[in-house]
Amino acid sequence: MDLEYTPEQQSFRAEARAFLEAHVPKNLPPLDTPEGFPLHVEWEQLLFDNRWAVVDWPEKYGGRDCSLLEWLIFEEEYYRAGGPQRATQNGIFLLGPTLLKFGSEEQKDRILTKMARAEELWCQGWSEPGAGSDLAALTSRADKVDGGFKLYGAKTWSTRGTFSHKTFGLFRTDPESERHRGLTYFLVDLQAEGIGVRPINKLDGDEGFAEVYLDGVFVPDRDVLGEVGKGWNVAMATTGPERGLTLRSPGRFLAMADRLVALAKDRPDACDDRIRDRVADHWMKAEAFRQLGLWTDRRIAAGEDVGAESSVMKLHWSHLDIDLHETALEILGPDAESEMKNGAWMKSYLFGLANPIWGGTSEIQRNIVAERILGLPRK
Amino acid sequence: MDLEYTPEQQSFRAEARAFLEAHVPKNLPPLDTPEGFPLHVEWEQLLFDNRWAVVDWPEKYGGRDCSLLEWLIFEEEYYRAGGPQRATQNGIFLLGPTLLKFGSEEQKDRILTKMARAEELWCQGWSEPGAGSDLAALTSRADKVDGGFKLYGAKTWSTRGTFSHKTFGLFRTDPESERHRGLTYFLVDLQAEGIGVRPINKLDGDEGFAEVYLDGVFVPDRDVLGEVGKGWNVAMATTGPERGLTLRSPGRFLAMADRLVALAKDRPDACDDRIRDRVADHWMKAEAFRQLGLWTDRRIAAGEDVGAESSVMKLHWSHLDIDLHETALEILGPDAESEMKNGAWMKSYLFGLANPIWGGTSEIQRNIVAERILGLPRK
Amino acid sequence: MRFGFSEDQKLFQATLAELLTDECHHEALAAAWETDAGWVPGLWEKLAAMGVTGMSVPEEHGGIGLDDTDLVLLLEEAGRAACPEPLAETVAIATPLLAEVGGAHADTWLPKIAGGEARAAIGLERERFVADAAAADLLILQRGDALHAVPASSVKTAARDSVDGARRLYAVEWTPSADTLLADGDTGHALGNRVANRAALAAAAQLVGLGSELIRLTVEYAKGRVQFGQPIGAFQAVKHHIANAYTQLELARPTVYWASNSVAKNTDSIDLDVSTAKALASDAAHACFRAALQCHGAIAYTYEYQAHMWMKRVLVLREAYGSSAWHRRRAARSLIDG
Amino acid sequence: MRFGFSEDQKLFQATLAELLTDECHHEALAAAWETDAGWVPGLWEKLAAMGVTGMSVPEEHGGIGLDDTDLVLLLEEAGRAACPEPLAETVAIATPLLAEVGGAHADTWLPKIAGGEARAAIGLERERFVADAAAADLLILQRGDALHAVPASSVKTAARDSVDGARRLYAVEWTPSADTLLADGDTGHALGNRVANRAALAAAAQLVGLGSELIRLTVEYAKGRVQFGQPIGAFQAVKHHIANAYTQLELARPTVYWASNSVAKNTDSIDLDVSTAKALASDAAHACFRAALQCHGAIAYTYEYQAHMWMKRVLVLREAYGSSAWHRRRAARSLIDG
Repeated sequence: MDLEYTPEQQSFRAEARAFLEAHVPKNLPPLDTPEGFPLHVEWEQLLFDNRWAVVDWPEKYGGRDCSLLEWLIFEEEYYRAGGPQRATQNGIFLLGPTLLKFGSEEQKDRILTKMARAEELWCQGWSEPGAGSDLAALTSRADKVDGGFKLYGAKTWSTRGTFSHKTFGLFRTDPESERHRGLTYFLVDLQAEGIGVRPINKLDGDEGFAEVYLDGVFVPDRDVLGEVGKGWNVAMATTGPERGLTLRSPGRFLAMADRLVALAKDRPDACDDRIRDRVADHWMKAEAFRQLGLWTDRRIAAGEDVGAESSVMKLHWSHLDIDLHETALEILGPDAESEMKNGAWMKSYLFGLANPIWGGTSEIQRNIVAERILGLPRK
Repeated sequence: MDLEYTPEQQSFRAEARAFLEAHVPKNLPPLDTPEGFPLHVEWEQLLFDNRWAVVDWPEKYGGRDCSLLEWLIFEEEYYRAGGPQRATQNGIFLLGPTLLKFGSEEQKDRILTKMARAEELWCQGWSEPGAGSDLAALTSRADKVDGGFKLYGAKTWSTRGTFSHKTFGLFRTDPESERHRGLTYFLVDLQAEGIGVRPINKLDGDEGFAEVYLDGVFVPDRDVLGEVGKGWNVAMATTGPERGLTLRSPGRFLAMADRLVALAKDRPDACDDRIRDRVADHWMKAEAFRQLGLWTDRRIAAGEDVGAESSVMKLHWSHLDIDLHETALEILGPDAESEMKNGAWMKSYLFGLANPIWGGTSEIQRNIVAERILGLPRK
Repeated sequence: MRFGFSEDQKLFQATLAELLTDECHHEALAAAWETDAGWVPGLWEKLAAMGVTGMSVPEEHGGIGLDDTDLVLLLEEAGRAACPEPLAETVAIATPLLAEVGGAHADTWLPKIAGGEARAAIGLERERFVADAAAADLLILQRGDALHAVPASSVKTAARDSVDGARRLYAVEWTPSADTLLADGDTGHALGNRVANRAALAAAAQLVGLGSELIRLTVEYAKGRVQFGQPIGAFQAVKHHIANAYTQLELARPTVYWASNSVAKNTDSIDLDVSTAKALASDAAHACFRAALQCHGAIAYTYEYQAHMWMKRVLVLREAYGSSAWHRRRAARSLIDG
Repeated sequence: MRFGFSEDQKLFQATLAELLTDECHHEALAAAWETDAGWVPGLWEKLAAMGVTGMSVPEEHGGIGLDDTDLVLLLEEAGRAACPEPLAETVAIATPLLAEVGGAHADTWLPKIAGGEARAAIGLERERFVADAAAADLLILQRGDALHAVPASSVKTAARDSVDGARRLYAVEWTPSADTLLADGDTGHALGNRVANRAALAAAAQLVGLGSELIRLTVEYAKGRVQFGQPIGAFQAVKHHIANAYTQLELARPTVYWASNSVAKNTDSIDLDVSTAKALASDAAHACFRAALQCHGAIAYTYEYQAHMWMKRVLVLREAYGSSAWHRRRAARSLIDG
């Protein structure tokens, strides 16, 4: 057990810190607003130009070939410096790793760099109005035509769909198939003919989601990811063992816990022993997630199968984040209600309330923990 | 809305208080021990002799024909005075009301008074080793013979079975039947030939349970309660709408909350704002249960169907009781561990930990609330 | 001892419920979010016509002269509809105070309130901003121990955001004067405590209504939404979320009714009873909010569906007039130190 | 940065696990409840033969001289087996202290500990009674800032009950003397804090083991127990209870390993790291205890089945050497006031 960072790791951290402290933009309007979005994209481009956008990607796509551990360090520094939410995140964290694993060289060359420098923004197209937790119930279909497919159906909860250029998702290519079979993973241009995009306001009032309608949208063969009919496997293997850490990095919650501690220091009169107990509890749980990240990094390095433990992590931070915000709201008392600006606790609370829903609800995660890790019977 | 007790109710309370303050025995050894049991029985007999054993029963069986409201008052006073756990409780609260509703005059005359004066002690015989939450899965059977039945099988978790004279429970009289059908409700003498009783130590080490084995035990026809083959209905209708209140009366938790407040007053140094917050929370929840009791009393009087709401009550007090004890243990700190005498918080905590299990687990209660009250689908 | 409501009280509740179903349905509420005042156009006049605005106004000032036990079921209905009108502030808080103080302010304002011509806003010391301060006619404002009745025309307001889109919050600038004074000194202090208790009770009653509606919506949704080949309401996890929230709510409910009597009669236990009601109702409504969001999934997280308006009302009312922590703190003082 | 254990460390853990499976199974444990010392006869000698008792004893005193990071997995195994021997007290608390202080006490006791001829009991100021005080050979006792090494022969003990039937608690009467003194003043204070941290860490490690075993037992039971025509482990409510407890436990686990390094190296963050570990492990093990009891139903509530022995050990260790609330209070001071 050696818990000192190496000189190389320390200098990587120092370099990241220096860049971020100098450049992180302050007081951006919310990402999911017409004012805020272009400013966030600008910031992504600055990150890319300085090779901080996708540190763990290959150099040829704008990355630094960093290890998972270095990525964890970068994330700590990013949120420590108050870096804004990543406009590119559904591309670089969800589709990016899948492309790196399943994409052809042509696809990777064509897509990844543009994705990383926020030139092409991607939104996910997983859920459908009738298929949420039960993703395999999806009914959107793709009919084979000459040189490609024609796509029909509706996708929903596409985060930042109204601001994105492209989407990715599963469509049923075998009309006879059921559930997980006969699905294909498509990359779809949102400018294509036959696309309709309708914004959906999320809890804080911003246009965070979109519903995407597809009425005979042509997608060329080259935009199939992986094999036709094997889309489910591609989607499930999306990110590999580090998914638990990359979905939301520990650094994000460490920074949040530090902000909470600062708030408590700032308002001692509002912090009785009960609040102090909770602040300490949340801070410890953020720190525990950091340590679990480093622990998991070594397990991955040792070749252990830690895939299902991403559910443990998601359960942990989903609820930690909400609890932490509820403590902050308690400290703020009647002041909280009127703080709806970006970065304010109330606004960020509303954002976090979606944690136990998106990316697999907490109920689904608990099933995964019980069935895949602990071996309890599925039915 | 009139929240003053009437002069009659006030004088009933005063009379009960005077008797209890003068006579409640202090520092009894635990009920479920050979030393403690006879002393508890002695107390029951004193209660009976003064007509305080079963205040809501008809006078001819030793009661006072009290209303539910007066019974609630009596219970408040009983626990306020520090009255010990009732040795007769599985008789007077579980079987008693069933007998009053379904029993023949002969059965009532023969059984109730002896039950109330602790001359005959009753334990329940519901669960079987293979039928706990799923009571309808029971397999113990009763074969018809001349003048009665012969009973075979095993019953378990019979509270105070080793100290009891009689038991009551369901047996399968129709061998072809399944689940809820073909069951009959029997009253069984534990001295009868063919009975075996094995004590089971509960969490605090006392012999709180027994397993009862029946190998051809003869039960005469007169000890069938209700109709042959209709035992499930008899058992389910056991106590009617007031069951939610009689299973555990609000007075019990009010007294417990007051004890907790006294403990907090006694140890101010151990009570920071977090503990004080919890003490207040528990006290409020006990008070809420008291108010819900009075509210429910009026709803019953108005003929409303409140049967399934006993599940709301059981969920409430089951967890309140445990939370309240955990707060007490926190106040006591390292002192708690070694307090294993009757009445000590640690001992009483271990006792309360069974709340979410017996009498229908909390999971079963939540199903009942969801399905019977809220109308969510059963399957 | 008779802890229940009369047939008349229940009838009035049912009548108001019907009006709100017709006039304050969720489309009307969504539209109110877009208005200047955050109110439903025409609704106040209908409430006045039904006698709601005059309920607590003494008969000599043109009202019906009923008390807090009569109001509590109506406030619960207002909560159930997430009704954005300042009903609690006007009928349950300002009116009883004016009636109790009497004098010129009562003579001026009470007939107007009974007639539906005046709405009140409330600004207690502990609250940071005043809801509806710009569109209300009368402001009840507290400074130190003094309570004042201030006409809207003599205050300056500056708008503030609120998480609840139907709630118009303002910072208020005002100058106390002999003309505006209702009470000060010991009387002001005692009345201030009573106003605070009334305000907390009114919030608690609305929270019970809000929680009930969130449970109802969630049950309906869980019965209809099919995933994995069955209604999601058949999954134990969904059932148990809802059952737990419902259990909390059903325990909070009687404490709110009980406290309405304590406030009406100004009993010795008023503080403890109101704190119990507000603490339990705040926590229960919040549990209903969380269960509703979780069991609906993404749809409740959007403006496509009405639940979010109820959830945001819960967020503001659970904090208003003392959070559950504040009320437990007050109760702890009375229980442990008292 | 390499946050993991070596192959040697894991091998030692596996070897100890095997010994405890053979020698400290639940029947042996139930029998230990009935013995005077509450120990498993012969087990200590086998631990000594395996080198466990000498693990932390410096080589010059006949041990292997390993540190807290080497011990932590062994303590976790001791917890998993609910092992009633004073392994933590002797190997993880008393030995490092004696080795650090050195001198005559170290010369006397360390070779005996390495050889399995001496067991230690620990009595810190904050604890009320001393476990194993009568049957241990050496007592490490604290008075104010001073730490003493007191031979069992010179103390008087009076037995006390414990909820844990394998735990022999005593009130201890003793007289500090120059002969027994290990350290006092600033040195004693600093060492006392280090001892308290080691003790809390040792309890945390055992709690992780206890929690793991309770989860394992519960999963096994839930797979086998059939009700309503299916294994109860197929019900979502049961699955989610266990999954929640497991999640807490898996978050506590790395904090215990991390804190073992902080204690071994006496890092700047030792207090915060140990408090994090003890608070999270206490709460997680308690969650495992509650889930185990609830998912087993009545059987876990009895002496017919082994779980109760694990549950009671959780109850005492979550309180020992600072409850989670105590440790959060310490952490809050360092985070907010520090």
